[in-house]
Amino acid sequence: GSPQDTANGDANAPVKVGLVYSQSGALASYGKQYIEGFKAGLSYATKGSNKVGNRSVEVTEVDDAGDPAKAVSAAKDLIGKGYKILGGSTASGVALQVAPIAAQNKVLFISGPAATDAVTGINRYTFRSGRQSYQDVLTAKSFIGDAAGKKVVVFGQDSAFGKANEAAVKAVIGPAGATVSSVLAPASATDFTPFATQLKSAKPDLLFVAWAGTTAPAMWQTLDQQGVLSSTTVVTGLDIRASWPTFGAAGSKISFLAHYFDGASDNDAAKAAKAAVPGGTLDLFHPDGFAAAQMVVHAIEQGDDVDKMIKGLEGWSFDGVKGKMTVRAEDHALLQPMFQVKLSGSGTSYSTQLVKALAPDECAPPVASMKG
Amino acid sequence: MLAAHALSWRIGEVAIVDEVTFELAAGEFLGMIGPNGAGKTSLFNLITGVRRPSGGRILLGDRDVAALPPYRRARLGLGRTFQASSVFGSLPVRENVRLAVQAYRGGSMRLWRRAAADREVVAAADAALDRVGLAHRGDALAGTLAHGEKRKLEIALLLAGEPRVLLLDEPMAGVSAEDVPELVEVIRSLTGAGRSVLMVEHHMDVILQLADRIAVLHHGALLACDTPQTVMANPTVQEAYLGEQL
Amino acid sequence: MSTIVLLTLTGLGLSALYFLVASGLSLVFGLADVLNFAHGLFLSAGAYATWWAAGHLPGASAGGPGFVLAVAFGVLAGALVGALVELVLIRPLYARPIEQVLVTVGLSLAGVALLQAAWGADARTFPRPRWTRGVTGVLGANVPNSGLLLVAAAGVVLVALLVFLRRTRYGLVIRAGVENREMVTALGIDVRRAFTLVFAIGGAAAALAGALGGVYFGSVSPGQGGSLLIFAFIVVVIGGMGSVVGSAYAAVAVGLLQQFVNYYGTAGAGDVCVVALLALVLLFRPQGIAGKVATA
Amino acid sequence: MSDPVLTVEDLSVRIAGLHILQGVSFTVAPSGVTVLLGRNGVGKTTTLRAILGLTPRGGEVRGTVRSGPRMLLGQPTHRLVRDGLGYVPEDRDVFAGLTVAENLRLAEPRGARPAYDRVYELFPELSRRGRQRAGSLSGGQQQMLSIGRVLLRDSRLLLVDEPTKGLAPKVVTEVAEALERVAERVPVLLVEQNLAVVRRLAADAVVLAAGRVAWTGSAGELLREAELTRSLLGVGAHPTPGAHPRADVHPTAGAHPSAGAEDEVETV
Amino acid sequence: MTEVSAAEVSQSRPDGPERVPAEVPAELEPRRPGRLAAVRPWLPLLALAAFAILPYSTVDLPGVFDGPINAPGSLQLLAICLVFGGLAAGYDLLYGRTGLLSFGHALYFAAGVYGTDILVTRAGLPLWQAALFAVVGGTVLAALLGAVALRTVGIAFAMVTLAFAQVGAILVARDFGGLTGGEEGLPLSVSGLPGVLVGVANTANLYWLALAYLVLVVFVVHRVSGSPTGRVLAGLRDDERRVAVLGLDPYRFKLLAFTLAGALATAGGVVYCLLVGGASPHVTSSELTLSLLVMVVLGGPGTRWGPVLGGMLYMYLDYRLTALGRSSSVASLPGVLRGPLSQPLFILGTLFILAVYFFPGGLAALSRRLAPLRRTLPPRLPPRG
Ligand SMILES: Nc1ncnc2c1ncn2[C@@H]1O[C@H](COP(=O)(O)OP(=O)(O)OP(=O)(O)O)[C@@H](O)[C@H]1O
Ligand SMILES: Nc1ncnc2c1ncn2[C@@H]1O[C@H](COP(=O)(O)OP(=O)(O)OP(=O)(O)O)[C@@H](O)[C@H]1O
Ligand SMILES: [Mg+2]
Ligand SMILES: [Mg+2]
Repeated sequence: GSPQDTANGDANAPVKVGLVYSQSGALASYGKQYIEGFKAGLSYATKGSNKVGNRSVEVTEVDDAGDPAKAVSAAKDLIGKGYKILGGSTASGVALQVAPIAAQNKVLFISGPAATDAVTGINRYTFRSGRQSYQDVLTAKSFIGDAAGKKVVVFGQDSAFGKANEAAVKAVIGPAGATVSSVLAPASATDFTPFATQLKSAKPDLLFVAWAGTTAPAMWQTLDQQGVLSSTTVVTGLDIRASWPTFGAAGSKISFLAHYFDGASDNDAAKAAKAAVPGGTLDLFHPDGFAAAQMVVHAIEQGDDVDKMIKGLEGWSFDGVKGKMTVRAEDHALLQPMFQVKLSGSGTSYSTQLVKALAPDECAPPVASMKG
Repeated sequence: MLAAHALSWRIGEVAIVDEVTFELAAGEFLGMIGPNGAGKTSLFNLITGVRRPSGGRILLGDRDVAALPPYRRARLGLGRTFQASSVFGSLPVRENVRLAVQAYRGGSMRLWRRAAADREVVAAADAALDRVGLAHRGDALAGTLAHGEKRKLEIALLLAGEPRVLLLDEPMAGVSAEDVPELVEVIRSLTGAGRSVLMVEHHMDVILQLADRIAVLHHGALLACDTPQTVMANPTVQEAYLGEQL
Repeated sequence: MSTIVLLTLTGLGLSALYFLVASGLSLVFGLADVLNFAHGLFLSAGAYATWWAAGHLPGASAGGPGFVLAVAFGVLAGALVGALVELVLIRPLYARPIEQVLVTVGLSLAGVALLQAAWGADARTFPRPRWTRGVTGVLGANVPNSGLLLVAAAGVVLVALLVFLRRTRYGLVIRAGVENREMVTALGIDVRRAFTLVFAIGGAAAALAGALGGVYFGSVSPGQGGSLLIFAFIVVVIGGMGSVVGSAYAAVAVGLLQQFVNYYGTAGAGDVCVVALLALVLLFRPQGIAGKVATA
Repeated sequence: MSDPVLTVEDLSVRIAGLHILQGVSFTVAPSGVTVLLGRNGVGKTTTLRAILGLTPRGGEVRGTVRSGPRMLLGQPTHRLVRDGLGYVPEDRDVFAGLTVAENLRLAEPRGARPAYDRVYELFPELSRRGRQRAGSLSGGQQQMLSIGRVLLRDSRLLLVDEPTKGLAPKVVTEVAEALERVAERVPVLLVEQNLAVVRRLAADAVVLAAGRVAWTGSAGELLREAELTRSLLGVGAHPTPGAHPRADVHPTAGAHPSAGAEDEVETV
Repeated sequence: MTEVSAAEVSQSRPDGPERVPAEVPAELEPRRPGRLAAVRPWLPLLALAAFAILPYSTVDLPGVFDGPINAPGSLQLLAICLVFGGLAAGYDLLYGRTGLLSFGHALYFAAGVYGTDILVTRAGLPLWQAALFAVVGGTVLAALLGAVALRTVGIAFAMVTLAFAQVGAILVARDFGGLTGGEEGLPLSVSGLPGVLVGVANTANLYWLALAYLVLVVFVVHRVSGSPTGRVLAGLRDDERRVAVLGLDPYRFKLLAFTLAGALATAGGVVYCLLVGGASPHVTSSELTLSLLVMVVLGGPGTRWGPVLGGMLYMYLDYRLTALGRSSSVASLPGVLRGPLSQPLFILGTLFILAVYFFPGGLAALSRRLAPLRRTLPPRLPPRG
């Protein structure tokens, strides 16, 4: 028989949701937070029943090991088995390649922690449950107040991630009257002295650092040793808790923008999440999973028709772990609060202090056109 | 056919091959003897292009080949035996010879033809194997042959190429006593039809049977190059090479 | 001026790191004839052992002289892993060189995964004595002390290896064993021991690189060894396989080239230049700078 | 007759599915030279290597090899050598990348004085070429080095595989003389194709044919009886005038052509 | 020139008598008579037919696939296995047949993947044109880089190819002109594709495409290995200098093999790009080349079916082991075991080591190694009476 005749509109049939994310590989710890958040969120949104109406929600998890090819195969497998709702994508590359599959086969796809701006507006079947780079950059901009006449330098990896941040800064801070330049280092660089020297001689008013990966500690240490951190305002995104000690002495000299950290919010959702996740401490990507589950439940409530799910999600506002979140109808961007933070402490114990929470519209990305 | 003019090979100050000049006429069989370390193998290496000479000329026919890579020289009709381990060890004996035949006859750059279907190559290879008495070992992997058998295979490879000039570096080495006369005949049959042979051999019997002239290499230089009788009578040769008889 | 000094000295620090990784690799490669893809694993093993020791070993600590003990523990662990790998995996395959390489490939895959299973995929902060976190002023440049430490360590390792290979009987046995292991045993020498020793030394050198690299990077992660390995390979090939001195020259060339091109050229050009250097060297001197097998 | 220094009983070797030795038994006398003869490929080298524990991987060795009460099979090669077994391999196997001096140094016995004077007296060439890489030696020079290095150590038995292969007549004589002097002190099991050398050195002979022992007895007798020589060794089977590999044909020094000194060993 | 070239150095390494002779190319070996002699020539065709009708089979193999064989997920997995089977067979032309150890073969595969993707997605070409240009481009690239790299031999050659592939990886990661999408990769735009290749419902078509690719590679490799040129390649694998002395230029033949293998890999890249609907930098990684080597060795270098089997098995495990890591049987193990077993790469690496150990010659040699065992077993019909 044909593989696609499995799902029918039975009002009591379970709803199958497939999550394709990184259980192994480089982003495994992001994936772990995501799934913990998802489970907490599902329980919260269904009031502990894991049911929408009479229909139970069956979640299938598949590991993509960070490899888009594996994710695509998994997505095809799930779609073939009649799944109408997919979620996950820890890595940007995975999100970008699964999104077209979702559109081709007309299923709903709710992208996870992948931060790439390109997912926003990629097609009408794709939504996101996390933040995007633009929102990071807008938060960074909030550190300098009036940007006019200021000199902003972006330091990032010479990679899609670094370049996306560079582009976002140019698009967001540039028009506000600042001059933006950038220093990009190869992702494989092991010594950062040349770059630190360049940054120092550039004398920026704001240095925005977009760095991910295992070389971050060496990079921060070098910036500190060469006196970059003490000569200007340095802003960067706050990563997961486990990475905090890697900032070392540099940590207290950096202004952080945060997608999320434990204690950034204190609403019902946050409390529920905190109670549900193992260890009782929330981290960077718990809210993404939580929001994904909320969106999934909301979608299911619209019925079996994917078009109706899309209609129902577009423009929908809800209270997530971070606070009020809104799915922007035009491009499916997820508008959400962002945070300014200070990191203090030493050795292995660090703590964060919330400096300022930015309202969702203060860091709303420019509207992208819907591509497909 | 083959000629060397003032051919030299130096390593630093030392001349391993020292201004060697000789000529090998068409159809001639030149034996070469000399103490261990005299430079015989080195001379072969120069002639076949494995090494670059420090000076001198090498003429094949009337063409100076000193600057050509080994395979070009081989194509011009220069064949050589190597030590036993330089057969294609992981290929069956038969394939070894077929490869040599095919290399000689051309048509190796044919990707889309069935090699085994080329009857001429197969027949020529079988004939060459037969000639050295290895036909019964055709299916064995060349690498598993005993020392003496590899020697014979070497010669079969050479025969396959039907070269005009043959360089044999101690072809009898390791061949068991019984097979020596047979192999001598094979080598004898290589000459004629205008083919020339230059053979290094420590075994005087074989040299004396086969060679028209004998060249004696000593400390890299040509000590003598003459008829066997004259050379054997040369006191320096006696003293430096033959020594006292067992 | 101070920029040049800074780039040169930090470049040398990088070179020293490359050399530490490459020296063990080159030794094993040149002498035991095994292209050891698991070398990165040795490195990570050393780094994790040091990291573990600084936290758990009595007497060892992150600061002061206790740290020396932690590093010593790491180096010992590296040597042990190297010796074990030789004993268990390489030795039974000694007549099958390609298979030896393959086993190390398998090991590099499995080993990294094992480290990941044990300590997670994320980077861990590495314990660092206070001094190594500071900088020393040289002609107006702030040179990181960890880089200077690497240079010193590399110098010591270079001299020690040379003495070992050129002056000891073991060195001789190893060089001979590479060529014809059977014949060495036929001379009454237990060649297997010498090969285990080479792997142990290679493992120790890699572990030292891992420990000091941890100090230099400030963190340790399972994949760290692997990412350094590719440059180490390049250094080994440029330097001439099996030549420790060659590796030293090549490491200096690669480190400085990378550092200066990264500063004066566009980012990432440093890596491309290094590969270009490799291609050039191989085309014009296929045996590498000091290239002769088994010449120490 | 005194006890043999080596007893081989029912030695069978199987390599890659081939039954190369099929129950070989012989003894080596406690003094003088015992020669192992046979055509190409009968398994002479295989026998020596089996005694030394050098049978290739996957090869299967059965039988017993004893020296007095000591069982030799199954012991690691290096232990056998330290206990007094010296080996000169067929293809010389000098360490091409090492210098001559280093090659010798490697063979020095531990805990005993190496007998350099003995070696240099036999092969003065070696003392002159100490710094040359062994791979660049000519074939004959390599053979000298290969023999020289086992003499550095005092052995109880030498296993020597075709030592005169590829040597100039003059050197063949020298090597034969050297071996003769060595044999005065140490028993030698010699594989040799050169019948002149055999005649000069050997007391006892063992002839292999098709993986079995075809004949054992006195070497002199073997070579004296033309019929025996012909049937066992095939020598003279095809009487080609002048091709008789016989020692007394002038001016032959070697009765048998011998294997080549090979440029391939050389690596510069 | 008194310097010795690396070629001579590497060849002069004494191969002790212990060297295990490499596999004889099946094509050059005489046919062995046997019980199956009459059927044997038809076996590949039977297998092909069986594979071709798989998409019509609803058989469920629990544990082997999640769901029936004709489910899109199963077909997708099978198709990926087929592509890598073909890729490994093509790589074996270099490694197993010619003895060239290239560590940069992934580059040509990646050229196929990215070439097709960029031409379709960025340049808007129709698929057939994009595929054609990609294959031609990949072939030319292989010819050019091969021409340089083949000036070296042995490990140096392996390193130069690795370095070239590394430059390829750097170029892809740097995302010049936004062509490749850097580490995020480039999803394939489906607007330029024929409808039959789009959508999960059409996975069977992609499967057949992959099967066709595998058949093509096996056929080409088989044909070439059995040709006069193949004979020369086999000779090169043994002793390059000896080939030169026979009067053949080794360089030309090696370059031919390198270019041909590169072309086959590029074609594989085209199919793979369609199969996974895009390109990601995973395909440029040196790990991919290493795993190609693993596949070939796992299967049996220089044999006709070994590399194919090796490639398929490797990819199958690579995909399925992620599932094993989460299975309940693993989850119930004590922590010491659970940690490693939940890492697919750990299992794969360990399996590979074990395979190298216990199955030298790879899967292809398995039946031969089992032969003595079979002989010792009593025949099924004891001739008693
Ligand atoms: N690369 C080299 N470096 C130094 N000396 C060398 C080199 N190659 C050869 N020799 C020396 O040159 C001399 C000639 O060597 P060659 O191999 O040509 O001798 P041969 O006449 O073939 O001897 P044999 O009869 O023993 O084979 C020898 O003394 C050898 O040591
Ligand atoms: N590793 C191996 N694999 C397969 N066959 C082998 C192997 N080693 C030796 N043989 C076979 O064993 C037989 C005996 O070989 P061996 O070298 O012992 O002969 P030999 O008497 O020393 O001959 P020669 O006089 O040529 O040196 C030969 O037929 C050879 O092909
Ligand atoms: Mg010679
Ligand atoms: Mg022998």
